[in-house]
Amino acid sequence: MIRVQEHDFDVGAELAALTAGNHQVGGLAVFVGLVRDMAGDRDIDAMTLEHYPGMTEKMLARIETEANERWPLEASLIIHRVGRLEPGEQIVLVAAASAHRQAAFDACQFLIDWLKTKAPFWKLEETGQGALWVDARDSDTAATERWSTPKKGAAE
Amino acid sequence: MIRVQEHDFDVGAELAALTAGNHQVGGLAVFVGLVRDMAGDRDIDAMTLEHYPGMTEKMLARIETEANERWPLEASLIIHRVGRLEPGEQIVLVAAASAHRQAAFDACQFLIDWLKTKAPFWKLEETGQGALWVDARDSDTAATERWSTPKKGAAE
Amino acid sequence: MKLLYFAWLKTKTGVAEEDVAPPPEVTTVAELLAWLQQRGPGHAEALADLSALKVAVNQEYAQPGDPVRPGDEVALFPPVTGG
Amino acid sequence: MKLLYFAWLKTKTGVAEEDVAPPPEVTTVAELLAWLQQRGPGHAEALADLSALKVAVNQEYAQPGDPVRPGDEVALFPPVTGG
Repeated sequence: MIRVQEHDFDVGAELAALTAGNHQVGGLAVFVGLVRDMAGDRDIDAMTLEHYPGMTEKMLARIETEANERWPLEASLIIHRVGRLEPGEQIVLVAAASAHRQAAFDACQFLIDWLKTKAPFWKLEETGQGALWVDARDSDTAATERWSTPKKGAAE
Repeated sequence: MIRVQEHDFDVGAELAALTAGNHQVGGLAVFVGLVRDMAGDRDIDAMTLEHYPGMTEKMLARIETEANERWPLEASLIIHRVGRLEPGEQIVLVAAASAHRQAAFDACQFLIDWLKTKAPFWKLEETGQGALWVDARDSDTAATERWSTPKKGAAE
Repeated sequence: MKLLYFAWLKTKTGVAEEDVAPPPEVTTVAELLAWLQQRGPGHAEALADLSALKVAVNQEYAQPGDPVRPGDEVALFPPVTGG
Repeated sequence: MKLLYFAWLKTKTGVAEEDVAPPPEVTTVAELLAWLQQRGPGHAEALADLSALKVAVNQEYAQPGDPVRPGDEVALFPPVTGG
């Protein structure tokens, strides 16, 4: 399941709904991304998340499908917020449930790694020096590349 | 923080408390272990988790300390239940919060891998064929060994 | 052809969205970008460094040699930074 | 010396906890285990395969050559299966 939304999400309720009634789930791996109040040496007052409506949902759905093809998942979830967020607020929730924990962990990491390099979101930080578009990080590209295989990728 | 308890835990409330007010946290990685209704080809009606009071807490605290020495964590949490649990119930919650997601993920995996091979818990499964003590899995030992370093380990 | 600009591409071009009709010899992503660089000073600045640019045609990532046609939705944006 | 048995060690010995006073020549974990194998049929069965056994002395994992002393708390259990 994927969702793009402005409002916050309730991690406990989302995870409970994800595995409710499915007694094949032995492990649930989850990642929550939060807004930090610093980036490098810049103080962050807030950030605004822009996205490409339509393509975002398409890419997230494809990333989720790819994870389900690579690992035997019982359930998966991606929720990403857009709009203005302040430090401490939740940005993204990804979760993968499987019979076994390694599949859950690997799929969860894959989901967030691919999301970070393939899903069309952009962060605009409000700092003391004005508003700055965040640069893509080489480490995110590297994190994604570890999942590449000779087979056809899910995106780009 | 570590806790061993009979009663269930509220994942959402635990995670919210873990990162509350800490705006240095950029990523929170979480693992929840659940009781499955099957193990191999056996149907599981329920399981009972036994532990070694005193040593359990000591080992969990040491595993948590070790994770905090290896990764720059803002917060960490291990909650493990004991007593009788039915399929679908939550067994364990581990969480690691860090400025960056890879540290959070690695620490979270480390916590659950080490817990599974070092913390004195034992599972007794109630099956159609009677009560069976669960055998330790070689894959868990292998999962732990990837974290071993020449330096002195936290346990055993 | 509908063009969409995101993040600093939008700031620099000054538009979020525009309808354009490139000449018929513009048939690929690379040719479209070269044509857009001539569209005005804002576009020239936004498109100065093509290595920093991602392009999606009809909501699919596209490479310089990929075709563009009248009626396509073409989006220009920097590398993504969500999550 | 206080002995604790967990999981199937407890089932097979029939006791969760017992106080024992091994002879003075029992000074290591290995010697304690050998002495316990003679303690009765339940103990003999529980301790038949020492390779399947973990030992903690005063709540720390111990190896066969590690010392045991009067007053120690010694726990015997199978490999752990929590999480």
